[in-house]
Amino acid sequence: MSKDSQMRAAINQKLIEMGERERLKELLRAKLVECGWKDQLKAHCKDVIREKGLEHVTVEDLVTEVTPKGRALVPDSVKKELLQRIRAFLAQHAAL
Amino acid sequence: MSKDSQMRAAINQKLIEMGERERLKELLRAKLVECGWKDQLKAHCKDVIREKGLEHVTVEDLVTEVTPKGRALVPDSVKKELLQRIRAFLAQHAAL
Amino acid sequence: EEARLHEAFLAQFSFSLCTEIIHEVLDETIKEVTTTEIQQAVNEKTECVAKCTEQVCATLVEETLNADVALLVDEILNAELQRIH
Repeated sequence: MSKDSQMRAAINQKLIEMGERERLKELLRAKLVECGWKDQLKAHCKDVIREKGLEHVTVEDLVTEVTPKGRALVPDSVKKELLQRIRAFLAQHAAL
Repeated sequence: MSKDSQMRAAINQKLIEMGERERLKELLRAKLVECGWKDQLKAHCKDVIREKGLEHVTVEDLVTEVTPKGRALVPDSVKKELLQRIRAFLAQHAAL
Repeated sequence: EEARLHEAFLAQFSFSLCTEIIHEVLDETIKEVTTTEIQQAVNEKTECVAKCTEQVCATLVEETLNADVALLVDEILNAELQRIH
């Protein structure tokens, strides 16, 4: 294993052990609600169901249909905030 | 057209297409005779005629007078049976 | 040089972790939202069918009653008139 991948594995393990990975996910979930992303996604799902007709849509179809828009709708500010928080965590735990 | 009126139209169309609507009306008529509704209503008509005097009663008057009682006299069990039959028919035949 | 390399590694690691977490959370949330929305649409449709079936049934009863009451009234009035004359 290269030095980089060893380091990556060690940091990942630490993030999980310290519960930071889960906290980061929680933060993102909260931000997605707060910025209206979840409501937009719900509205988009309703549109697709209405357009295609409920009897022609499975959960898998709907996932495939809405995922590109879902990804595109995440605001850059949310991504930036998450990245900042990861950087801050790594900086604080410099020993990692 | 609203969602509800579209759905009602679809249900009615299915019932008419397959002749079920007429059969349901026939069933209802048979049930009304069987449960004594027709006899009770006849008696009520005669009472009204007797009260008002034949010379003072038109067909329209009498219809207006006895219809509310006619409605009230339909047993709930008969309405329920009819509803059950429509539900069963739709479950078997209609992709709504 | 080592410090610079470590810094570059951390920047790259942070970025890929950020992307990974975004994908994970989006995939989980999209799955949850789509499942809920489909279930909700199914429930709404079931309610709509039930309500409209009741309305169709009520209309059918009303139509039959109106026709039968009119017929009955007609019959009785004719019979009464014939009885008198």
